[in-house]
This record gives sequence, structure tokens and C-alpha cells, in this order.
Amino acid sequence: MSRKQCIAMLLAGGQGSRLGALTAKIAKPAVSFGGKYRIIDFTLSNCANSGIDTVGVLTQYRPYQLHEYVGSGRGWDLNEIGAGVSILPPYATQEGGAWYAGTADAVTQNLDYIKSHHPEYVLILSGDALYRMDYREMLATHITNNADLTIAVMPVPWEDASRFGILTTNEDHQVTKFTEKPEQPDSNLASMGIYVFSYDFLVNALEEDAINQRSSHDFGNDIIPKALADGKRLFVHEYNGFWKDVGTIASYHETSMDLLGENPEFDLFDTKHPIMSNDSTRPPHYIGPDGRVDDSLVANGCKIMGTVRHSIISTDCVVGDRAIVEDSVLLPGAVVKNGAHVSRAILGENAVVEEGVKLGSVDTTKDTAVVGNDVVIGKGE
Amino acid sequence: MSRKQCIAMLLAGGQGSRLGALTAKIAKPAVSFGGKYRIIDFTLSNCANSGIDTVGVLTQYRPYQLHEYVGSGRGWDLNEIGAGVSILPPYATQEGGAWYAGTADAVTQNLDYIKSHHPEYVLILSGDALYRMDYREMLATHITNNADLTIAVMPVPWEDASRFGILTTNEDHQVTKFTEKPEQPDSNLASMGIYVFSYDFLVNALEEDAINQRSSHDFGNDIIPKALADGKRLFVHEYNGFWKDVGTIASYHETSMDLLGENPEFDLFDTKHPIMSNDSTRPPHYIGPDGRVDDSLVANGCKIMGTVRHSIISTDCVVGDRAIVEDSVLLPGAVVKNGAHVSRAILGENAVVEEGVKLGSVDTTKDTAVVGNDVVIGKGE
Amino acid sequence: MINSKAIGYITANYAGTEASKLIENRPVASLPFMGRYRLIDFPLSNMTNAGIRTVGLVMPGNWRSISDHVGHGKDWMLDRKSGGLFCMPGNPYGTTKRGMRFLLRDIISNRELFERATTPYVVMMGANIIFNMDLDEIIDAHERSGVGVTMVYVKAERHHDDASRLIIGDAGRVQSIEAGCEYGDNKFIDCFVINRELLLDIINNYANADYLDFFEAIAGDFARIDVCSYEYKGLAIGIFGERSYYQRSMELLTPDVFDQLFQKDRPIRTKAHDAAPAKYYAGSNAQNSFISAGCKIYGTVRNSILSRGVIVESGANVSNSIIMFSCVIKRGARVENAILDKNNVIPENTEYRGTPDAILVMGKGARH
Amino acid sequence: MINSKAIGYITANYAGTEASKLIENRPVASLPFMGRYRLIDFPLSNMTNAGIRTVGLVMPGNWRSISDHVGHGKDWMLDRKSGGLFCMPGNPYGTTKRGMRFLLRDIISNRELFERATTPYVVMMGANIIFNMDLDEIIDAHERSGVGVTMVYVKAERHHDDASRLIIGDAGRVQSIEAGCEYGDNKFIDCFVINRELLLDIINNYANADYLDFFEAIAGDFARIDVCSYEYKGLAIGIFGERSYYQRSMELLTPDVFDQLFQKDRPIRTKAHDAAPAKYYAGSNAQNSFISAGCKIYGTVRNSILSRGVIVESGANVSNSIIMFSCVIKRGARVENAILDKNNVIPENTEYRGTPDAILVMGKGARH
Repeated sequence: MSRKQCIAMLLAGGQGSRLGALTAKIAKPAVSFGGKYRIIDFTLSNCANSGIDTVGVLTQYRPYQLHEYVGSGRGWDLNEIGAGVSILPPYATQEGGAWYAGTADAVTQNLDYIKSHHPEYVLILSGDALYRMDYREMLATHITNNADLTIAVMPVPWEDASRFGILTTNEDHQVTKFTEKPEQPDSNLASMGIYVFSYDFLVNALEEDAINQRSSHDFGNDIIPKALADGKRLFVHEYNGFWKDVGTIASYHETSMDLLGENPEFDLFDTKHPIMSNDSTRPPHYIGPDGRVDDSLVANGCKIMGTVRHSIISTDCVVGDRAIVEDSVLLPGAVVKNGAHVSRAILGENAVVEEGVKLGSVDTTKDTAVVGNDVVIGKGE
Repeated sequence: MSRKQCIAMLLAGGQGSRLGALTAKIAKPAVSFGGKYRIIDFTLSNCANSGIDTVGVLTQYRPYQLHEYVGSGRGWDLNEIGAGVSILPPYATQEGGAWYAGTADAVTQNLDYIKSHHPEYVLILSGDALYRMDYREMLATHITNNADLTIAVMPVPWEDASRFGILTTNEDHQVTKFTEKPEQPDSNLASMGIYVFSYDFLVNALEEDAINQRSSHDFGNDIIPKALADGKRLFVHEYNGFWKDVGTIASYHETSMDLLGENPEFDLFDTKHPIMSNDSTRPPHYIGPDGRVDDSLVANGCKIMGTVRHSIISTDCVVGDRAIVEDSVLLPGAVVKNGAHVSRAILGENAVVEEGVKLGSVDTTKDTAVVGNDVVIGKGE
Repeated sequence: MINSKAIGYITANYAGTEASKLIENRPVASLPFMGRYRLIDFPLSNMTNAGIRTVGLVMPGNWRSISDHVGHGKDWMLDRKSGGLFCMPGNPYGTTKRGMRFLLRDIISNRELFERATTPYVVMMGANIIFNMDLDEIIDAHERSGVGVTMVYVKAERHHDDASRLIIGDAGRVQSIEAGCEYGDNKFIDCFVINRELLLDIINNYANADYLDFFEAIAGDFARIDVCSYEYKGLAIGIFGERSYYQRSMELLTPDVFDQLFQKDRPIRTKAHDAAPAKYYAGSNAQNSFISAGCKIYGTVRNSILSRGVIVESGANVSNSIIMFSCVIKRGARVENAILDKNNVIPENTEYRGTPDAILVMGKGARH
Repeated sequence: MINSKAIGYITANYAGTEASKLIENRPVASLPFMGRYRLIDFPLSNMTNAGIRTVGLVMPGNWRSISDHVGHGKDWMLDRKSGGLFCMPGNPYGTTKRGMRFLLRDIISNRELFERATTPYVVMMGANIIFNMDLDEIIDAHERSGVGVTMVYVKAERHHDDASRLIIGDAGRVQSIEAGCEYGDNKFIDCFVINRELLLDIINNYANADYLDFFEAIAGDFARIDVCSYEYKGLAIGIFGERSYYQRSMELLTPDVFDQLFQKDRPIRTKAHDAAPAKYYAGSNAQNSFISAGCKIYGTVRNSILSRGVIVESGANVSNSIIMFSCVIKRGARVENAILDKNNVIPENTEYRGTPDAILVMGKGARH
């Protein structure tokens, strides 16, 4: 094989515990989002739309649905012979098994995979945000700067900067300082956790980090500070598009609602950078004689007999007669029975709200109501 | 989905340490065998030829090549939507990660997978032997006997019986006793490690075993003795065809040689039960003007300029001018350079024997020579 | 489990008896249906759901739309090393004669499919009468009865020129087949099971009559061949032209009827697309309609079926219509009792209206 | 990485100028070649290896063998959601005129392929001249030069009726194209790169001349269109009939020549089959030959090419021959200077011999 220019390593092993009931039985990247997608779709689509044909997906926490969903990568045109998507779970060797201890460790344990493709550059991604990026542009930045490591950053409001990992740069966009959650930020460029490494530097950095017993084996905590201290060439690539984390219940709900409205910042209908998925082939949804849908997304396979307002109704949901769903997200297969009323709630996959039950509140000072997958909410609850 | 009749769980996690250098970097089921196959091909082909469309492959030890090779299962027509092959590595939950502690534990940890298919019967297989079996016949035996558990057995010579797990039965083929390596065997029916379980019994047995702290969580050591003690309906299914383990260097070599000759007991050319594989598309092999091949198998992509006798030459091997290969197995990509002489040896993938080197001996009292993957044998060695 | 009893054979080269803009450039088998399907999806899915993994598909001369949609059969689990989908050339002009769906010449010229098979039976189907049937039941009934051919029929619910009726005698034996159906007749639904060896015998013995339909050719030999019948009690929808296409589609606008055809445990499979969920904007108003992924609804939709990517702008009004892929109903336009083939754009404030008895049909528009 | 500069267009409907049993029932593009390949594998693999993931394949009227082999393009990574393989109807009678490989009518009737694309270039190829080329280099050269069309040629190594020669002027500009080649001429290898917008212009402006070959149609406009040339220094093998098929195959019996066509870093991809490794029995004797998986060799083979599943029984002798899929050379039989199409059985102790100047050809046998 001729040398590959760039492969991607997608960190998909985290539990996503801040998503609460939604990740009790399923890894965060496999959580449903946007009516017919799963969170990992957005990153995999970015890879496909950037012409990257080799993606290692590092899994650890409850990966079964994720493995099934990603499958051979065909959903994202990532099923190339000798390339495409590879699922990379932790594994045992002669020395026994080792779980992934940190983001850098996960990649270290799969250095053989990276070496087998022998790319010039390695793109490190995580699968838990909603954004569209052409990684080729970031790669071009990296190559132009002759960098060892390029970090994607986005400007955040100065008042929020102390919640992020902040990169300080000189006028050539070279990184001079990296501070995790600075109290007195001197820059508002926040790391997006997206890195391009030159191959040789990555291999050396990871091999050194692996034998450093004081390291937590994390890219942000260990690899970047060490690289800066060693005088390596670190640059930023500034991104100014839409980017939102979906890692908490609040951000999940808010980012979902962002998809609605006349001209959403993140438009699922944009065909220039299509969001691909491992689609099911369910029939069109049916809206009944008394159905009423307003300012909402409705996926295939649904049956809408009642009223839906400002909500996302995923594949195969049912909204019964006289039921009302508002400001809510129904995950695939959720059922709101006749006369029930669901407000500002997230219903997990195949969750059921029984007849006449009232769930959630339009009061935005209260927490979003969350119902776990397969949970039935009856009158008593 | 309507209820599935039978799914298979294929235990492919073992290290296979008795295969020495051949499994240093690769799981046993992924080891090359028979010129163009890998060991797991035989079991997966049995599944496909038995009409089983759902196979969970439990992996643990260095699974990368195995995962890549099995892929979506397409090589064995096991890529059904909502079924097909699923790779099931160990995983982490909220309680942390757990490696597979024994054969039964591996299945226990994937009970969710089994339950999601809700089959009537579960077939437990291991992926380290060469045999052709229509599992439908075994399933029919199980159903006819209204059994809880059916164990495939084969008659072994009485003098060898003390090396096996031996099942004693009554005239109805019901199991009355199970003895691991009995000193005084009262039966010559050896367990092949192939089981059909009724679904409810399997789930109960595994859930009970999981909380038994004295259990080693192994089907042979724990589940079967307990089931017998509990008075469950255990039956045998007798198999009388070709069956050979390939788990040691000696048995690997011997079983390989069994494929040669005029009428081998295990015929790779049998098209009634074809052996399928995830084939590469390499050109036909070339045999040179002075090439000479006798009583051998030669796969695609090879170049044979010298002499090959009573050997197996796998995909993309090279045998140089005046080189001699006899009574040997060359794994994919192995190279025997000009004038070298290889006898009774196994050369790992991409191993190289340098010009003029003599390796191995026809003396059958000596051990088979083994060269690990990617190892180069020069003059000095 | 994979079905080891039968392979399948589907004829997709029926070209219709009446002219229509809808089938000018495509065979009836690739007509879009219920928003995201094509008629050919139904016979293929019936086969797939019965575990049949070897299917011969007889292609018309204008095969392009079927080829684009079906590909190599992956969406029906027919992209396989052993067996799988075999696209086979059929009579390039298709079959246009009433009742003619199994041209003997097509069967004979593709005999290799039947010769290579090892199963005892072959299930043969057209693509114009659609249903969601447990084929295993039919195969089992055929096997139990020990006959040569089992023809599946329903009790006809209406007059039907294009279908055939079965005259059935004792013990369900078919005595003859006649053209046309009236209410209550035994309407053949272009689906039968035949013993494979018998089929090979017929191929050998009736080659001189290869211009005939299979059942015309063997008409004199029903008793010898032992042709039996099986009544199917479910929904079977015959689509042979514009009028039946429209009426049958509209009848499916009742969830109870729709659910007979689209069952979760026997899904109708089709080619997957990457379309976003349908989006309803503030002020939209849709009722009693099927609306596909990728639609954008600003205006009003009533009693209609919208395919992927249809846009109904604000103030536009669509009623009692079938709107195919990527049509745009511009601001203030009105579409009623109409079928719009794909890619049509209805300009602002214009009307395109038929009547219930005279549906307006607009052929394919230009890609926009 | 996926190629974002070009899509591909391959014509597979060249039907040959001379009659041959080998192409009675198949187009030249699906001729078996070097044991396990078909000619169509080469243009497809060249595209695949350059990262091209959208390819239009123009099918002949007798498309069955290509469809069975190519399927939906999975083996060439062309089974995709976005882009992928598009099988398109071509002139059903194929092109039989010398030098005619890019019939303008086929290009025009499949213009949608070019209209939908977003890449700046289109790579167009026939299926009769095969090579293993880094197409990226050609595309880059085309891009750097800024011309409208770049035609790829080699220095002809022999007289060649069926190929075209390029008359090249200053700065590599093509002045004209003439029929036939002699040693040393600039032989066009049916491969060119064209700007997609230019191609769409030509489609619009030359519709009246659609019965012509693309290059015939634009012959008067080479200067305006800016038609440039690129010399390919590697091996290009033209196969237009029985004789060239046999001779070019035999020339590949030298590993150095063979290795130019079959390179590990740019593999020729083809449909995968489940055949066991070739088996040699005690006493077999094969030399200077290519032998495919699934063969069983008991007898003698010299200077020959054997496809999958060929059996050479003991005492049988095959020399200087091409033996296709599933042939059996029975005990004591002798085959020399011959081409056996698939499924032939040569009976015991018979001879089937041609001479180097008059190769014997046996058409397809019956399945056995």
C-alpha cells in the first residue's frame, strides 16, 4: 500500500455519566439524537465528508449497541477494503488485559493499528459534539505550519473562558501556553478536543507517556503540556462554525431544540455536508385526521394522532389521540398514550407515558424531565 | 421480530498459548490454516452451512486481526440485517470493566445479547478445530429428546479416553456421568465442547453460576456437573466424522498434512459443505520453468520457482530458484529464498528463510520447526 | 434461519396495458409507492422475510430504474456469495397482455437459475399485486398437500380487468383460469409455489409454446400437473395503471389498512437514504397524510402521500394527492386530486387540480 | 483518501470487429483473463486505486455476464450511499466499428452522471486496453497543464488495426486521430481526462452528431477544445479479438511482465470466490504456468493459464493453452495451442490441438 495521508482515531469509550438515564445501558456516542441520528453520526459524517477513509473507533463502556450500529461503516461510506471503520475495544495480551486508562492510553494501546496504516498524520476525535468540520482544512493548517501537533480551537465568550481548556498563541497562531480552566484567562480560544498529530511525534509522545508513571495518560492533562515543555511546534486551527456539546441532559435538550425553527444554525437539511446514518427503512410517518404538528421534526415510522409543538419525534414514536407533546425530545420508539401531556421532557427509547399522565413542566427554571429507556410512566409516578 | 430458533455463541477469546510463536501477536482463531483459510473459517462455515444466521463471536486475546478478518460476516454470508456476526469483546459498565473469567462467564456477560434475540436454543461453539458438522442435526437430537442440554460427543479409542472429558450415557443417550480425564473410563464418548442449550435452562444456569463464588465459570468444570447434579435432562449427540484439534504445534502440523494426498478425510474441495473465507483477490499462482510441485496445496499469489513436496503453500508465498520445501506449512507471505531448504517446518506469516539456509529436519522424532510471523532466518541461526 | 426449501423468481417486466405518463420511462415494478417504496420492494421483502436468499429477478428492457433501486440486493439481504440476487434479462418489451405475468420464454431462457438450485420448491411472483404475506405458510401448505403447483388467490373485492380468476373444483384443485375478475371471484394474486423438478420438466416439454404465459401453456394439463389453490385472507393490492394506483394508495390512508401492509415483524425493506426527519415549520397544517423524511412542510396538506424531499411552501395547499420525490409546491399554489411525478415544481399561486373521477397526472419534471 | 477531483466513466459495450466463439454470448469486457480476472476488472481497479468512488458503467445489450461479475461494485469499493457504481444502458448493439469506444450517444443519454457530479474532471476509459496505472498522476498532469482534454497514449510496439494513433504537434497538442497503428506510433489507449464542464458543453453542442465516436465528433475542434496528450511508459495490453487475446495472454507468462500488471500496492480487484488452494497430486508436473485456486493437477501442464476449478487428470497434457473455468481434461487427453471456454470436458485419450498460428477455440461447454 502507498502511504496513507491521514487516519482518524475516534474516542468513543466514555460512559457519558452526565447523560444520566440515557446512558445507563448504552454508550454515549450511541445515544439517539435529532430524530433519526445517533451522536456518533455527526463525527463519522465529518470524516466521510472530509475524504478520510480510515477511522479507528475506540470503545470501552457498554459498546454493544455502538458496535452493532457502526457495523462495517457502510452507513457513512466508510467500508473500504483494508480501511474503513475498525472497532477497537480493550483487549488482553500475554500479560493479561488492560482497560483504557485515559484518552492517550487508549490510543497508545492501539499503536499497532496506527502503525499498520503508517499514515503521515493522525486525527484524534471524540464523538460527543454536534458540529460540521472539514478536517482537510485543519490538516492543511497543520501542514502549512509544519506543526507537530495542531489543536482545533473556537473562540468562546470571555466570561465563559474559565470553564474550558484555553490556548494562548502568538501572532503566528503558535501555542505558547495551555491552561485548563484558567481563573484569569489571557485568551478566549478553547480547545475542542480535536487534534492533528504528525505521525512520528505522536508515536514518540505516546511511547514516552506510557512509561511515565506520574502521567494520567490524557491528551489534555499530559501530552499537550509535555509537548509545550519540550518546545514542540504546537499550533491552533481556529473554527468559527456551530459547535455544541451534547454531554449533559441540559445541553442535550438545548442542542436538540436548536435544530428547530426557520433557519437553525445547524441545519440537518444541508446537503453539501450531509449527515449520514445507519438508516432503518421504516415507512413515512402518518399524521392523523386530528393530528397537529408545529415547529417540529418528525422521523419515519411515527404515528401522530395528537398535538406536537416545538419537539423532536424520533423514529417509530406514537403520540396518541388528544395527547400533547411540547418542547420535548422523544427517542426512538417512545409512546405517549391518549390524553397524556408531556412538556420539556426527554423520553428514552421505547419509554411509555400512560394515558392521561402529565409529565414535565414548561417552567424553564425546573430541570428537564428525563425518562430512561424502556421505562413506563403510569398514573402513580 | 418473530422468535429465532437458534443462535450460536462462538468462544474465540483464548490465547492459544500451545501454538507458541504462531499466536504471539494474533488470536488462535485468526491463525492461518490450509493455505488460504483461518482457523475460525471452519466453524463459521459450519454455521452458514447449517442455516444459522446469528453468531456472537466472543473475543478477548489480541482480537484486532480477528475483528478485521471477521468484519461484517460477509465472507460467510453471515451479514444479515439485525442478525449476522456480532463481535463481543469484554466491556466496561458503571461498575467498571470485567474480563471474561471462563467460558461460561464470557457467555454470562453477553446474556443481554442472547436475550435481545430471544432464541429457543443456543449453540455454544469454540473456534479451534477442523470438522464439518450440520448443527441442524444436533438441534434435531436436542428437540427430539426434549433436552435441557445436548453435548456433541465423538467416540475415541479407549486407550485415549483418559485424555478427554468423558460422558457416560444410558441406552437412551441420556448422560448419567461426566468425568474430566478419567483414569478408568467407563465410556469412550469424548465431549467436543459443542453444546446446545434450551434458552430458559441456559439463562438460569448461567445466572446461578455467576453468583457461585466457588465456580470457575467454565462449561465443562461447572455448568455440566451442576446440571447433572440437579437432575436436568442432558443428552449426547454422537458425531462420527472427521474432527481434529489444531491447538498445538504438533496437531497443527499433523492436521495440515492430513489435507494432502489422494482422498483426504477432510476434503477442502467438497462443494456440498463449502468452506468459506474472507478471501483476498490475489492472482493465480505462478509456477516457473524449473518449478516442481508434488502432493501439495498452493494458494493464489504464490511464485514457485523451486521444488515443493508434500507441503501447504499459503497465499503470496515465494519459493525461490533451487529452493526445496518439504513436509512443511508456509503461512501467507512466507518467503523461502534461492537455494534454501525447509523440511518439516511451519513458517509464520511473512517469515523469511534466507538464501541457502537449511531449516528443520525430516526426522520425525524431532519437533516441528516453527518460525514466528515476520521473523527472518539467516545463515547464523 | 435461512429457508432451505425454496428459491424465488420475480418478474418485473410487466409494462402495463394502458398508457400513462407514470410508466413512460419506467416499468410498473419501479413505480414509487406510499412515499418511500417502489412496487418491487414488496415481492423482494416477502421473499427476504421468509428466509429466501436466492432470487431471480426478470428485468425489463428499461431496467435502469430497477437497477438503481435494487442494486445487488443488499437491502434485501440478497448480496451473498452463495445464492443472492440474480438480475436476468427478460423479454425487452415486457408483457402487456392482460393477465400475462409469467412469460414462458423468460422462464426458459433463465432456466439455469432453476437448474442450479437444490431446494425442492420455487416461489414465483409478479410485482403488480402487493401484499405482506408469511410465505413460509404457503410453502408449508404446498409441501403438506403434495401437489405440483399451489396458486395463491384472494376473494376479489371489486371488478378487475387485469387480474385472472381461478375456477376451483374439488379439494381446491384449479380447473381453469379465466381473464378478468368480478366481486367475489377467486382472484389470482400472481404468486405461486411449484416443485422445482416439475418446473424443469415443463421447461423441457413446453418450449414450443414459449410465447405464451406459463399458465396458458399448461392450461390443458392442470389435472396431470396437479394445480391446487390457497386462499390468502390478508390484504392484496393490485396496481396495473394510473387509476388503480391512485385509488389503492388513497385507501391506505387509514392506519388500520396501512398496518396490514407494513408490519414490524415482517418489514417491507427498501433502499436506504440519508434524509433528515420531516420538518414542520410554525403555522404548518397537515392531516390524514403520510409524510416522508426530508419533507419540509410550511403550508397545508390533507389526505395526501408525500415522498422524500417534498417542499410545501407557506400558503400552499395539497389535498387528495400523491406527490413524488423532490417536488416543490410553491407559495400559494394549490394541488388537488393529482399525481405529481418526481422533480415537479408548481409555481406560486397556480392551481393544479383534477377531480376524484379524473385525476390529473404530471410526468417527471426536470431535475432542479 | 477519496478522490475529490474526478469521477469515472467506463464503456463496456464494445462488441468486437471480428466474430469469435469467445464473444458470442458476452461482450469483450467480460472476457476471462489470466485465470481469475475479466477485462472489466482493469478499468474498474484503476479507478478504485485512484480513490475514484463514482463510476458510470455503460452496459452492452448482453449485460448479464457483466452484471453477474460486477454486481453493485462492492469488490471495487463502489457499493456506496454517495456516488458508487451506476450501471447505465448503452447502445444495445455495442460498438463494432474500429476505434469506436466512446459513442457520443451513450455519453449524451447518460448525461445525468456528469450533471450530478461536483468534481472538476471526468476520467473516461474503455475496457479493451488494459493496464495498471496511477491515474492520479494523469489527473495531476491534466490539472497542471490547464487543457481541456488529456489523451493517454503509449508508443505502439506492433501493428494494431483496432487502435487509433494520435498525431501530436507542439507542446503535446493532439492535432488529429487516425485509424490503425504501426510500430512506434502514438497509440491511444482509450483513456482520457476531460474537464467536466467542457464535457457538458460538448454534450449540448454536438447532439446532432450522436451516432459518432466522441473524438470523431470533436475532430474539427481539437485546437479550440485544447486536446493534449500524455505518454504512458508502462505496459498497456490491447485485446480486441481471439488472436490478440491469446498472444497477449501468453506474453504474460513471464513473471517480470506479469508483475507490471499485477502490483501489490495497486491490486487488480475482482469478484471473490470460495475456491480451495490449487491441489497438486503425486506425480503432477506443471511448469511455466499460471494456475488458479480450485484447480486439481494430476497430469502435465506447460506454458498455460488455468482458471478456477480446472481439472487436469493423470496422463493428461495441457500446453500453450488457455483453459477457462471448470474445464476437465480427462485422463490421457492432450490440449495444445488452444483456448477452451468454460465448462468444456475433453474426453479421455482425445486430442484438441491447434498450431501457434491457428489457435483452436472451443466455445462454452454445457454445465457439468
